[in-house]
Amino acid sequence: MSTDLAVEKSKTAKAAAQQPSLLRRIIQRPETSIVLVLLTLSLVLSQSSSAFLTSDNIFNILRNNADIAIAALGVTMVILAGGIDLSIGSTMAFSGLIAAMAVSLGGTTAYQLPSFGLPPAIAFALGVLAGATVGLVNGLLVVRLKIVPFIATLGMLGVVRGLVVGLTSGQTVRNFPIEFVALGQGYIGPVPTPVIFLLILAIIVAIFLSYHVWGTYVYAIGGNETSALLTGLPVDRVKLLTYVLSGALAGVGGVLVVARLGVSAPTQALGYELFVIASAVIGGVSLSGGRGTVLGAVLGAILIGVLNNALVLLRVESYWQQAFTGSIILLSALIDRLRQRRT
Amino acid sequence: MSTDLAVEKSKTAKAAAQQPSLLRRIIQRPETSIVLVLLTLSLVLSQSSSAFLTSDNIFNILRNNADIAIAALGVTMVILAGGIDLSIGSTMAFSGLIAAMAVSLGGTTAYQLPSFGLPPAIAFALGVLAGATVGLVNGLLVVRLKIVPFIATLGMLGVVRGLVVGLTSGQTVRNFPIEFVALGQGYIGPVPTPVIFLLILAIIVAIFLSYHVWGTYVYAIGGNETSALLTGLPVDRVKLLTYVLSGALAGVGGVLVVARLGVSAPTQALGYELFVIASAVIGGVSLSGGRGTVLGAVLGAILIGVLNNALVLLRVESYWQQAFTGSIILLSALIDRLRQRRT
Amino acid sequence: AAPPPAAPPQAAQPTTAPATEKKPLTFVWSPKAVNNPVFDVARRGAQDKAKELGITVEWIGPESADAQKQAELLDAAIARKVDGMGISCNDPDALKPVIDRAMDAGIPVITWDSDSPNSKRITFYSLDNEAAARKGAEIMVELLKDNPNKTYAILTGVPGAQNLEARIRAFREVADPAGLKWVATDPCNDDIQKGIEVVENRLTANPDLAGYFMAGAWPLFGDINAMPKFQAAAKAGMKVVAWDILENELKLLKEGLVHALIGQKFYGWGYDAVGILYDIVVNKKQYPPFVDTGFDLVRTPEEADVFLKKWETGNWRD
Amino acid sequence: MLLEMRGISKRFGGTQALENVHFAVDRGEVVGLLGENGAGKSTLIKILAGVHARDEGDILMDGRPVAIHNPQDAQRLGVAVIYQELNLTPNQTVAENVFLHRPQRMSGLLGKLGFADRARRERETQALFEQLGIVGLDPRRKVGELSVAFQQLTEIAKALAFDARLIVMDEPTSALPDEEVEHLFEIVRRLKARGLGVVFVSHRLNEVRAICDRVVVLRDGQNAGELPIAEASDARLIAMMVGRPIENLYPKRPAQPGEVVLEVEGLTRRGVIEDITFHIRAGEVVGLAGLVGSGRTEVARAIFGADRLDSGVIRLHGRPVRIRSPQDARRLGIGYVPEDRKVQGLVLGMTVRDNAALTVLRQLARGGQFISWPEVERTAQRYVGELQVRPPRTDLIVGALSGGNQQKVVLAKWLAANLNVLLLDEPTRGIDVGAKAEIHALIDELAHRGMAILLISSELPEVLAMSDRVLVMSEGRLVGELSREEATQERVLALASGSR
Ligand SMILES: Nc1ncnc2c1ncn2[C@@H]1O[C@H](COP(=O)(O)OP(=O)(O)OP(=O)(O)O)[C@@H](O)[C@H]1O
Ligand SMILES: Nc1ncnc2c1ncn2[C@@H]1O[C@H](COP(=O)(O)OP(=O)(O)OP(=O)(O)O)[C@@H](O)[C@H]1O
Ligand SMILES: [Mg+2]
Ligand SMILES: [Mg+2]
Repeated sequence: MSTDLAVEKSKTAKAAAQQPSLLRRIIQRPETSIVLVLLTLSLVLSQSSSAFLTSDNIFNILRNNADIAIAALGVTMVILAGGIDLSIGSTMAFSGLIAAMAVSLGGTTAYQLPSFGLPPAIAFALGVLAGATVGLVNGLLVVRLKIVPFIATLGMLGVVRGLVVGLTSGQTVRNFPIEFVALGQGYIGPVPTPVIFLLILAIIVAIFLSYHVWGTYVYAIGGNETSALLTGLPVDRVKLLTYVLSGALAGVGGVLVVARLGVSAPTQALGYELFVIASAVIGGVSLSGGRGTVLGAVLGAILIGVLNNALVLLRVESYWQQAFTGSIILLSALIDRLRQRRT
Repeated sequence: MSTDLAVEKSKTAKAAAQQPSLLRRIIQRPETSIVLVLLTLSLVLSQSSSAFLTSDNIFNILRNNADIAIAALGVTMVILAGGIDLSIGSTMAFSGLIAAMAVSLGGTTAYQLPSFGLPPAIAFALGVLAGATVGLVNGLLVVRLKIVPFIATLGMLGVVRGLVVGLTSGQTVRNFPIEFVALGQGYIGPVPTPVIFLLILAIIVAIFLSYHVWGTYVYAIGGNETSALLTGLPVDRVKLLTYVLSGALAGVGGVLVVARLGVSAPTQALGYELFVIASAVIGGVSLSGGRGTVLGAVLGAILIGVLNNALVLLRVESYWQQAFTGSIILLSALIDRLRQRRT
Repeated sequence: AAPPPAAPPQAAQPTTAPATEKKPLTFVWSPKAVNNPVFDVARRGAQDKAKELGITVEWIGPESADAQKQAELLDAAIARKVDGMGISCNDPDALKPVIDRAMDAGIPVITWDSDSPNSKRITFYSLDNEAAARKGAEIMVELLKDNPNKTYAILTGVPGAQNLEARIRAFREVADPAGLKWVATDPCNDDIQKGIEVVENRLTANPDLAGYFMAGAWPLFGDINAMPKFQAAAKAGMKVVAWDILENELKLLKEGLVHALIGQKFYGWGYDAVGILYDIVVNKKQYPPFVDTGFDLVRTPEEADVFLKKWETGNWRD
Repeated sequence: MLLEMRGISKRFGGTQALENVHFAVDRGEVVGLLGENGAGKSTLIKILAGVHARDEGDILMDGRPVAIHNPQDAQRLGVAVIYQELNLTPNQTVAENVFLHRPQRMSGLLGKLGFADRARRERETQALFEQLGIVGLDPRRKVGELSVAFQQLTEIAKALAFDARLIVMDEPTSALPDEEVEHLFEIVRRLKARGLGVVFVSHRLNEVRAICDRVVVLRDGQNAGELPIAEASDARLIAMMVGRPIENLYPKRPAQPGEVVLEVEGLTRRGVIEDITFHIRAGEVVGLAGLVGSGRTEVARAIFGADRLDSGVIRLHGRPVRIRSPQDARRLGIGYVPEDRKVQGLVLGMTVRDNAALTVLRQLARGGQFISWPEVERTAQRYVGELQVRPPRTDLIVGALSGGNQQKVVLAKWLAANLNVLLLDEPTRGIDVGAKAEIHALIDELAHRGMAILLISSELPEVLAMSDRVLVMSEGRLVGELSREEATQERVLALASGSR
């Protein structure tokens, strides 16, 4: 279904004539551009550094960006339903903190936050629950109090980050049992655990969006909310759900970061909302709602990871790194424009 | 357009096509809510601290936030015309840097950036020009290359910040003639110079939006771009202009920051785009375009300044400041909802 | 530069012990950012001292390092007419007008950790960043003495941050002429997660790196297992010199994965510096414009244990 | 000839929207442009207006070829267009909208610098309204607060605000009540007398006959013929447009009403509708007539749960029900076809299949959760076939269909939902005669299957011909009920305009 949605209105009229060719259908997919950018970048990188195309490096990139990609899954749903979630970064930090306090064995310093030494699975669940709770509040602000999503989630960005800093007074939480840390640092075969998480969650979300009734509702609401309302769809509940899921997935990402880094710091994921949203948008998710796919969002997150990798492998001077990243974002947007013109 | 029409329809039923009453018109103004929030907050503050309602303190707040307010003027125009500008913070830093290098008398350390010792007025102009140039590039990316504004300006956020860091290799520029520093630190009568700048620019922009033909076009394009196109308005040129003006005004803000602080650092105004956009939106400027006023945006910026002041006057623990600010943003959004329900 | 005579009346009385009458003195202590754990140690130091002296210390700083915001918050504190301020300046020039305004308003100001030398502040309490970084570089040169491979990389936080730039500059001033080969300086935006990613990427690009200078401890905050490449390289002989003496770093040093730590006097930023300002306000003592705290150097497990003990007990007063 | 378009062709991707079309208008002539939905009328107009670029063909004015590349070019040549979709900015005032393309500048230097004179703009708008005979519309009002009819008048004034030589009206009457239509015709006649050329597009043949001098018919993007108005009988026009005769535009069979299905009592939404009481039986079509703004849409929305009620009871099959949202209504088997399909009825970016199945997705899903796409496809296919949506494909984006076909998709959506009650609000607005007949047949068929139908329409003949009973509203109240036999145009109008 999502394919059809993604294709632009004025361009599909010709489809009236006959089924478009396979090539055309590939070009029409919103993820095509980002795949192209990724492939080109990878080609350049593998030419200029033998270190790039090693499974080690690839998994390294994936592990380091799996959490952003997981958060991007959630925000993709929110954006598809016509909303936005700016509180992602704060939610990641908050969930991470809750899980960290739950699982921590207690520190060895005089400056100690409460720690409960709960089993990792429970800590994980609590972290995700904390994220989902933030999402629920976001959703209620938008759905019940009818605050525009940008402002509602901007406010929550502040409130939740403030909560994290306030609760910790700037302290870090650490000293976790290895079973917890393994969630972020472990491997299953050659594949890092966070990547496994990403894979499973991405498949679940993709199936949800394509095959679950509410997945179609998400696209319908993002496409035209008034219509969806007058069709008798449970608009408010679906929107609420997207925020809750976004919070929960940011929560998963946040807990995985803590597990991977072995520490929860109040600055964690500061400003990540921009990366996460950019991942989705670069991956072809339309900010006005109703159009885009999970695959695109994940690829968008991977592109950002590859870029960070490239900065180092290509020896971009540190001072110029941001300019480089910015340029690639613009470049991929340009390529997307060219693709759209082709069709 | 049609969405709004449909929504509005059910609310204003029975309305004959005549002017509503004065009270109603005041309540309907988008700035009413923020005025209410500001007044309430000021009342609370003046009750709990005698330090608040002193002209000294008020002017301090204004001086410290005049640059954000000036940048908000520009982004308001972009948003009114249906766009967004995420590159504000970077543009402020870039303009500030250009002006600083132009005016600086040369550093005192061994690590020195070029400095030209140009007259302050010329340095000021160069800084603003630099901002306008960034705006021009933003505009061209949006208008010519048809990249969605969010991505185009996000890319430029990176590119321009990268340029600042790259050009300076992370160093600061300082040592300015006092005539330049006076632009940011001086007073005219009891009023700090940046506040004078803000006042003049706000009036100009307000007049432009209300009385200039292109101001009307800005609202028309943001309200319904298709209609504006069909009506034969110079849509692309107007949109381009809003980005250029946004860049130029961010430039003014950026130069004033440098003059006020007496230093141009590569980290200046990092992340300020969120504050600037939030100022506008809190002040009643609709992110979907076509609705809002300059007055609202300026009041939004002032609200953020009063909040920072309140943190200290009310002895809010610094660790909780962000939570506090976030809550007030949510609160003012809520009040805005209530106002809208009244009408 | 004697403080102006605006000191509150009770301060004039010859009491050094808690001022019992009326309103106690209120100092404002301002870190560069409140989201940074090292400043929390300073805060505890300040509060410990405040309790001893029977005064109030308010901790007012921007959420994250931002000179403009810091200046704004301090302006509000001036409006409240507090009795003294101690500031860790995000930028020397940006804070200068505020400091001058405070002094002009009769509020004595000292700086700590990070100075504003051209302002009217009374004194500056800190280590000498550049001297410490130079010492770090000397240690690195020494560590790589017998290694024919002299490549090293630098990790920094936000490019352009004053103190970091100073450390990097000073380090390279010593290291490069001594024959070490600089490879790259990578920024991590003060972000632990990004720091880990950057270090791993760097070691992918330069697997045979001989030395690493970390101008801040970001990636070392985390679990070392989050950086398999770093861990492997350190075990294979890569030498690491890093800033700060945080608990985690000390443990890494004991494990032999980190080889030298440069310690700042976090606790003293609060404890000692509040004492200095109290002396100035109440006891009318004179201080020189710069009070050097010196810095701690940790190179051996034994030295590390000393500092781990301090973290454990919270007792930094030797 | 004032305007001549020769050999115009236009392709959109795979659709040949226009092929070698000729079209001409003389001074002082009103030309009707007719054709089925999707015949290419709007496309031809947009080419003339500079919105679309033509692939082939020439445009001549006064016998000379002209270049029209954008809307400004067209305006410079004196072509004014009232588009099919309203083109106004809701947050600006009426005056600002009317003079958007020709801002009233201040005099002197300020004017040269581009400053507009708001007072003058409002004055001139008022003057224009007086000239056009538009009353009761304050130029300072925000357009978004106006009723659709006033918006349409604003749109008309906007097109007439500059000195045009040729005025093109693409379905200007579809949102206008009868008295306003008559009013518009007066304006057109005046323009004609001044020597302007007028192009008039409408699906209402009686209007075409009332105002046009000549009729040009398009079919499938080609010229299907043209007639002087004297020879343009309904039958001939329909035959030209549709390519086959339509025996009966209003195929209504006598009803055998069953038990009462829907009953509403005392529905009140303060300031909008008041004390509305009526019922509909199974198999009955109840017409709801009234002037624009009389509150008909509000009644339907209230029943459907789209707006909150202040008081009133709704009973289904005799049992009181609480309907607090469209969701509740749908669950109870009530469907609503809204008056604006693009904004309220469809998700334009989704496929025909998705739109058609939206109401029943859950029923078609395994375990009510997971969609079986083949099942959805079968359902969509069925209704696309039954309603003769053209092209008969389910994988097209709805936004690419012509208006009539879009309307059929809205109907398909509700047919799939298996309803007891169907509320139809202007179900044939902007729909060609062929499709209209099909939709009428469908309404009749649904009634015969036992559905209770409320039919709101501003086209009185439609209400009269299709309803078993007619309710008349005026100013938010029900002011009369007429049986099929009693219901005549005169009696309904008399009730609607308040003179009992
Ligand atoms: N867009 C609008 N803005 C404000 N009021 C409106 C609008 N549209 C209609 N109204 C008002 O709402 C009331 C009911 O309008 P409604 O559209 O329900 O009437 P209707 O009889 O259904 O007419 P229509 O033929 O337009 O469907 C009227 O008083 C009318 O003036
Ligand atoms: N922008 C567009 N992109 C693709 N196809 C289009 C576009 N505009 C129109 N078409 C197609 O061109 C054909 C002619 O459409 P047009 O709008 O001119 O019909 P119309 O005669 O005005 O119909 P209606 O009576 O429904 O308004 C249709 O098949 C339509 O789907
Ligand atoms: Mg048309
Ligand atoms: Mg209606």
